[in-house]
Amino acid sequence: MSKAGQSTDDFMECQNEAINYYGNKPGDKVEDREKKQQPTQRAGKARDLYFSAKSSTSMEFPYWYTRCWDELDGEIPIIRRAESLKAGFEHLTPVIYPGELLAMGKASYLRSSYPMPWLSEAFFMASEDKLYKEALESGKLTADTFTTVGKGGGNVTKSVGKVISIAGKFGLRVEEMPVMLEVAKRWKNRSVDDVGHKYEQMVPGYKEKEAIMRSVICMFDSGYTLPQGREVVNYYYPLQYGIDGIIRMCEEGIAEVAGYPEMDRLYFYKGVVTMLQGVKSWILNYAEEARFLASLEKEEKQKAEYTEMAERLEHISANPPRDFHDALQMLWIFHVAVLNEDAISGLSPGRVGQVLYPFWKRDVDRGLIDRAKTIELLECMRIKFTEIDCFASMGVVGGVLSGNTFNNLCVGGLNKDGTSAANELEMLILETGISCETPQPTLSVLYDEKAPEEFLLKGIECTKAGAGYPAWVNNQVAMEFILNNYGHEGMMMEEARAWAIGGCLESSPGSWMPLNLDGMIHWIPGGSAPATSVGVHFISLPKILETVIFDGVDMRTGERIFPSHGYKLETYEEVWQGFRDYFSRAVHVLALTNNVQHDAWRKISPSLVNSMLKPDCLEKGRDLGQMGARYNTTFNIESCGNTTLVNSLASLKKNIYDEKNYSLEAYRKAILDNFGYHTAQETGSYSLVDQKPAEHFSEYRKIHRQSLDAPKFGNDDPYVDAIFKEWEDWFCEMAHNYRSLYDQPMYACQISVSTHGPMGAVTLATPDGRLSGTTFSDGSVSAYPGTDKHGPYALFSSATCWNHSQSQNSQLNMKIHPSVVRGREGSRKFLELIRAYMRKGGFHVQFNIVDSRMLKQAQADPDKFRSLLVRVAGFTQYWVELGKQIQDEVIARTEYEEL
Amino acid sequence: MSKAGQSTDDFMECQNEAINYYGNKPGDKVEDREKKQQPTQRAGKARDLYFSAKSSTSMEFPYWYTRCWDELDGEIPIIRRAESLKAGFEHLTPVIYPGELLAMGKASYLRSSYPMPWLSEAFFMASEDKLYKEALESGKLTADTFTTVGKGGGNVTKSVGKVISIAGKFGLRVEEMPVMLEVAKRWKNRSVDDVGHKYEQMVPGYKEKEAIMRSVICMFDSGYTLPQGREVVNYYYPLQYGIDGIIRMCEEGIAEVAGYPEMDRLYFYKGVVTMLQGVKSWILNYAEEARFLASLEKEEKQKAEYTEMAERLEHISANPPRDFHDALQMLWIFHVAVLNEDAISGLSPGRVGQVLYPFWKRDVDRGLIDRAKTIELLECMRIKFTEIDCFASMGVVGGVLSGNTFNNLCVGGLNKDGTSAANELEMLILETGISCETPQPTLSVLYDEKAPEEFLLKGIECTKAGAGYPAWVNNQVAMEFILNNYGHEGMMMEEARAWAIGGCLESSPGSWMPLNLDGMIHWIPGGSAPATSVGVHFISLPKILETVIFDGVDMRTGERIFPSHGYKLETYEEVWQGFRDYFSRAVHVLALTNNVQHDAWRKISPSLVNSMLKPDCLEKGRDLGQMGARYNTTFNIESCGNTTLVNSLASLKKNIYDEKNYSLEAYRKAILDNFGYHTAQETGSYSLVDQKPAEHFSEYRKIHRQSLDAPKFGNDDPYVDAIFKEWEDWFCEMAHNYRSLYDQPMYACQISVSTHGPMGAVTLATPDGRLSGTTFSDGSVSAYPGTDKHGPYALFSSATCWNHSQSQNSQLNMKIHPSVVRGREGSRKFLELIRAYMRKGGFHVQFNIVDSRMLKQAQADPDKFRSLLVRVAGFTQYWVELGKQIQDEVIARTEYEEL
Amino acid sequence: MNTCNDCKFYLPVDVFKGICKLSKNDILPEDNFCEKAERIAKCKFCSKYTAEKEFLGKCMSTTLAYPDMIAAKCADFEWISLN
Amino acid sequence: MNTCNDCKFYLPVDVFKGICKLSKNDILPEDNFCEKAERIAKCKFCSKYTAEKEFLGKCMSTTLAYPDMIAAKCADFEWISLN
Repeated sequence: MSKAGQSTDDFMECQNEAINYYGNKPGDKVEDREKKQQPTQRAGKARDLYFSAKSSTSMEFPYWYTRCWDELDGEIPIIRRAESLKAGFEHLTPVIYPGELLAMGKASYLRSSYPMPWLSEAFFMASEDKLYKEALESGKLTADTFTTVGKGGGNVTKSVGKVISIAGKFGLRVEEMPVMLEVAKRWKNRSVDDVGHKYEQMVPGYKEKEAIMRSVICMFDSGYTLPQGREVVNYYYPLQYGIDGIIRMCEEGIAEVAGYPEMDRLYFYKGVVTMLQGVKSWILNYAEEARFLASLEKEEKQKAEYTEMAERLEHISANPPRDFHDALQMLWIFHVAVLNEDAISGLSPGRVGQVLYPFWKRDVDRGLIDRAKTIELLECMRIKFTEIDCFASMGVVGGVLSGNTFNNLCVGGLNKDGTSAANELEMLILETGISCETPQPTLSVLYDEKAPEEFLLKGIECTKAGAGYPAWVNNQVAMEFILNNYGHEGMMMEEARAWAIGGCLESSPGSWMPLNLDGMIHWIPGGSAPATSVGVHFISLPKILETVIFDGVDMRTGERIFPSHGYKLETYEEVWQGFRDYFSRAVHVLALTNNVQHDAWRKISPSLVNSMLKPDCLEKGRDLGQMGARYNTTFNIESCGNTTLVNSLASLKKNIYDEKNYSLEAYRKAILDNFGYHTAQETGSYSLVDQKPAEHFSEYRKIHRQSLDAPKFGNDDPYVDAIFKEWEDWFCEMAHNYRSLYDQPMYACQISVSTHGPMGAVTLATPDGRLSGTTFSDGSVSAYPGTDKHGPYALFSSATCWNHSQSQNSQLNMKIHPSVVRGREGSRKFLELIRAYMRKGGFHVQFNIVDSRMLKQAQADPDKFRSLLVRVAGFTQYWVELGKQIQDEVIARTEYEEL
Repeated sequence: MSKAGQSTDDFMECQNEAINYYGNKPGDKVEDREKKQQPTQRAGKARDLYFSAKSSTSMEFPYWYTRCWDELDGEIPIIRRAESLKAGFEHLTPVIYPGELLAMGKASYLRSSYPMPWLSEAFFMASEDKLYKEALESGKLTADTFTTVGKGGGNVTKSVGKVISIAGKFGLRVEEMPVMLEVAKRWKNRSVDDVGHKYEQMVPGYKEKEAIMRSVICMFDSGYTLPQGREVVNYYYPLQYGIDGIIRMCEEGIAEVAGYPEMDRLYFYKGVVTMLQGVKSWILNYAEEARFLASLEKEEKQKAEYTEMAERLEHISANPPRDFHDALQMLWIFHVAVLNEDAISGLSPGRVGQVLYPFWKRDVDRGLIDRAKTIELLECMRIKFTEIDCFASMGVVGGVLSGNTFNNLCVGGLNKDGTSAANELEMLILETGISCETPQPTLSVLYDEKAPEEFLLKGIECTKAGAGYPAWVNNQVAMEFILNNYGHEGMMMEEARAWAIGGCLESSPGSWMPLNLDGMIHWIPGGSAPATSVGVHFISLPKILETVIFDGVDMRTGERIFPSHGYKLETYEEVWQGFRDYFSRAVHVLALTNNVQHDAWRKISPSLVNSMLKPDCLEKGRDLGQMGARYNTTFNIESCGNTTLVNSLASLKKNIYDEKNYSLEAYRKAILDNFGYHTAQETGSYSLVDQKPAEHFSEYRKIHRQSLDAPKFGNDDPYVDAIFKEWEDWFCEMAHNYRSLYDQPMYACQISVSTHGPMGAVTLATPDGRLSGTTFSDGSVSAYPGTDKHGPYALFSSATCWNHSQSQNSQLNMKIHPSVVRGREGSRKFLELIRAYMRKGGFHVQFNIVDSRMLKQAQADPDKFRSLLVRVAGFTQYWVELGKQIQDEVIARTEYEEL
Repeated sequence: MNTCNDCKFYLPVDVFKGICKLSKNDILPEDNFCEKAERIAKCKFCSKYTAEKEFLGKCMSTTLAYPDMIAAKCADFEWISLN
Repeated sequence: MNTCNDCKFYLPVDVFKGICKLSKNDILPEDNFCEKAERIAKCKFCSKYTAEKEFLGKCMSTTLAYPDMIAAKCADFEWISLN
């Protein structure tokens, strides 16, 4: 058992060390969350139906899109695109589910999605054989297994019966599999992916980019994966003008621009008209279905509901909404319409409570709606948003998004005139976030000192309910970022107030739109830029440091990634310089290649629905890919593993250069030998506490211990916090040196989403003592699990050692034991905690109010926890639909048992 | 015989009146031109072969272009275009004819051309049945008829044997007819014509445009007919860098721009590389054929010539030229390469004698070339340019161009430093214009006071030879126009000197390019803008006046063209205002619709060859459709029938408003009744002297007489000249109010080319006494035939009553009897005549030195006059290849028998 | 024999199961037609569809199509004659 | 029977006539092969060409082609076996 003189005791001690350092040790008693409310009967039934429904993908839309596309070779590209979208929309078979008050969805299942091979078809081509094989074999499995809700939740984790599993998530009827492959084939050499790939190869240094991607220094390409999203929708035009009103605007535009310079405006306007004709047909097909259901219905109340739905849809297929219910239905239709035009994550409805407030207040004043009805509608809205699925490229859906779609709804913030924007409807939105827990729309409080206490306490109540939302976001810090970033495009203070979170945590600019109701102007906020998080996606900072230490080589694979940096690394400054060199090299080539991809995207697959919605596309006659939006400084550079990087730098500085405890060579060896531990891959677990020493662990015991003992971020320790600040100041500044496709400076974005799992998986041990294959620190200013030993306020001090308004965001995830915030006093204490962080200039903090032991139970027995929600890194997701790496990491996070 | 009291005498008298007023009455003795020289034996044989060759069209290029295009749906458009061009070039079968010193041509016949259905396929689609029927019937005709040279010269006027006649001009082998139709079909809805047509319909007032075209107020659309041409080629880059050098420049460009904003530069560079690869293959295929011919050849000298040709082609397929012969071959290759990328007329080689001078002078200095060899090469060049055929849309080739291709070569003008640019090589160019008379390249002397007398007299000698060239063009007036027109784009005086004529008579801007030979810089001129004559083509001024008189209705067809102008026409000012209103309306809608068509052109069929050649496309990384050229103010508005308009206005003013001889109603009646004459259509002749009075002619005799007696332009009569000047000042100014696709102001262009024939054909009698269906006045400042009764100097005074530099051009055609300029004294007198006009500010004058009786003979007996050349309106053409309308008009022109 | 997913009263919940619009019962797409079932317009019921291989065919001889696509909104749909 | 325009020594002047590269005589495309004539690569002599109707066929089963196109520069040309 023991080898090379190691005793079992040593082994156990070492194991305990790991546990102590690596995250959370559960206490004794499993404690549930405090607040439990139930949704209305209608929403409850709908949610039950949702729980029973599997992610289902279908070919209707892509078939018609492709069929039309093929017929229109030679057409002006944006018109070809518009006609294809129209063909897709008008052929979608309508499906209306029992009890729905809000109709319509992406396609013809409850949790519907479909592939968009015009973005990328490579996956299907590569999987052709596999899919045929599975189609053959799936039928042999017993069909009854499909009803089992379990690991994977609504995901179709394997092929069974007449259903093929795609990427372990989406179910496709076997009848549609051959046509899916045929349609995919037609996009070969024509998809955004293929065309972009052809030309990105012309960027000097392209081979280095390939190596960067293979080594997972960068997680994924930007241009064809999720070209839209991470932005805030703007619902103003349909709410104000209705579809026919917008068509009229476009027809006037056509008459104004036809034959004049900047002729592309002509095609844009014509394209919008064409697309809207498709959307109209789609709505009217649903209206027809509602009338059909009414004709079948015996039960009077239900019959009336179907009839009312049909009338509503018929009305808003042409006209602006008449009331709150109309407005909510209209908002939902256009939200889905945007989602149907592209692979999108993070399409945020934004400050919906403020957008809809004028409609709602007027209904209240007219006695047309009461609190109960409002709650019911808002709960229905939650279900609808939760039904959204995103069929993006595979690695993206799993590895980055964890299946989440990030439809962030913000409450709070300020009005155009600088007064608090929090309103009664937003209180009800928070209320239904509690009564009807679902992942979507996730909620964010735009925290401003001007917000009423009552409103903030409602937010606390909701956070305490444990679904992971609302996140708390600093309104003033974000406004400062927005003003800085968009000032050169004309952003002023007043308009900065219209900002909101787009997607997970991306600060996105907004505009105030003059909603005219009965002659009275209400200034409503709405998104005013395209996707604010495209460009250079997720760069693994610890992996870059690894290549610095090994002079450009990925030691996991032995492949050279960068040319030798030429430093002997004899000083800490050389390490830091080497890091900056490699990081800059990576950003340089990734920025260029992603620009090429985005150019392919805007040419092949330009946005029509979202462009139509965003000011000032209709005014300018330009789509989002032609800078039609009011603000266009929207390309960012995303980091992953900030804290792991900084802790590693601190350890190197301390142990090698300051105290000279070890040589760099010793560290190289320790890293290659994983400090004498088995790798996470070997142990089969990514849990930080589950790592196992190998037999020769004692050889590295001291260096590992001293690495773990080196100063760690999150403890208000100036030694490491100074390193953190130096990194942030440099990163946020250097990002501006890179230019987007639209010739705008890029900016830093610091959220990990789920990438710290897979990126950690391919990264060797790090000098901070983290072991090979385990996840990185989450978020961007979260402490590494278990290393923040001085309580939340010390963590806050560390996290705010730099100015967060330099960056699009920062991300702090905290796990709090339910007992700590229990009761009214707990709530006040909780609010004070958040206030303290905000006042220090923290940008964002979010919480899991959960007992880690419950998560452990849920991991062991997923069937019983189908509805358990947790917060990951900017999003809430069903526990059972998370990958194991991320589950392990959430369990391991430091759990605060006092504040 | 007589009716309504008209006697036969009256009839005869009236007939004589018409003859007196309408043009030229031939004298007694047919007199030939003075100078007759013979070409070298080589060129003579080549010209004989040319005379025997019929216009032949083939499908090789369009087949491969289309095949490649179809394979590349989804590719970036300009790359798709480049690949298709490449496929076309590399599959052209090489044909080398006996005795050629300069190889290569458009396609695989001597007089080769091919359809470009990507521009417009509608003609083929519409003619499908007819073509099949002719294919069936052609075989029944005896095959020997095809050898008959006659009416039509090299035109294939009817289907015979295995040859189908297309549009009475082009012969196509029956074997290629089905594939021509199949290929054409594939362009339906994808051609520039179809796509442009789809979107031009969105211009408000489009229906008015349709009516304008149906009434032939405008002759033809701009965007898909001849999208390029009327411009000066720039041969600098291949001469300086060679093909491989340009490829290297593009590859450097790619590395510089890939991934950066303005990404379209990437595709442009890549497209140029691709296109050049096709051009290289095309050249090397010819080299291979030359080697093949050498291998077959027994005769040593000829064998050596083939081998030398092969070596030359192999060399310049990669490298810059080594000597004058190389340079001339290179120039020719790129000239043809441009012609092969688009439907083009008027692609002018420009100041070739100055471009090639450094190469030639170096060869002379090195003793590598002598006068005889130079003459031989320049004559070969003339044959090559004459072989060019243009397969454009049918109405264009016949009705506008008379089959001409307008490859204008300019001599004279100024150097970069303001000294005279006339050189010895240009003397030889003029010399070979005499010794080897061919329509192409037509010659223009850029007349400047600084030009040496010897040079000008060589020009006179050439003009006297009677081939109609050189035209005489005012260098200073043109420079003034160029400076005015391009000043806002940075044109300075020095660069204005680099201008030349593009096409028939279109002043086009140039640039000075630094040709480095053996370390010495020679500043050579070259074209520096895209097509300078696109936009609003040929507006029939007399037809517009007709609609003014009839309040918006085309009385020939009864169709309303414009809404009522609302004037009672009680004053002359109202007539003039009504004219300006309708003219402006027409220009407005035509400018817009043509802009739409050009947008389709630049999207579907962007220029690669010509773009590569034009500065600063390679520097900017943009093609001509993206304003890659240094100058882009190139859209014009073209008039037709200026003098007919002005004479008509003068007659109305005099007879109705000043002297009140007649009411407007009386004129309306006279016009509708054609002053009591049969129409030209009825008489079957468009000759002005052949019109026949109808039986009721006496009813209109007086009004017709007074119309004919009204003041006529060309006699230095202030009454009518003031009207002319008012029209010109207004037209040249109003043109600037319209904007091109590229957001640049438009300008006036005043050349009739051949449009005064067909436009006259659909215009009723005009108030000046011109009869229905007869041609208008030619050029723009020519007198109406027979009406200039006070000699050439009076004509010059009238013609220069306005400032010609306000307009891109003016055009004065004169016919001079050979006897008048005979001998050295005649030459001096002739030069003085031209000088007088230039000094008055006349922009252009050109001459037919011909006895009209010879033209009459030639009309009757075309076989004997296969080689007879005449000047029409800015171009020289074989008499036998002209349409009858134009032949009649040239015969009728006033023939000066003294100066 | 037609199955529930060929029926105009079939409301799909996901790829595995659906609801009968008439009975409101949970049903499977593979269940056989009941007596009230009516065919929904699908390519395989269209006279312009020709089958080529399993789950693939042509629409109007030229265009890719597949038998189980619902064609209720297809302008060219035409019921095959019953036989 | 092949005619002169199927010959590698045929130089077309126009659609009606040509010159023999060997004899330098004027010839007609319809003249029959002489004893020195050799076929030039044309689609109709290519194994990848299939005729469909008069003057039209397919290249490699899928692509429009026509029998009399000279294929000397076609990368895919392959002589039909003589028979």
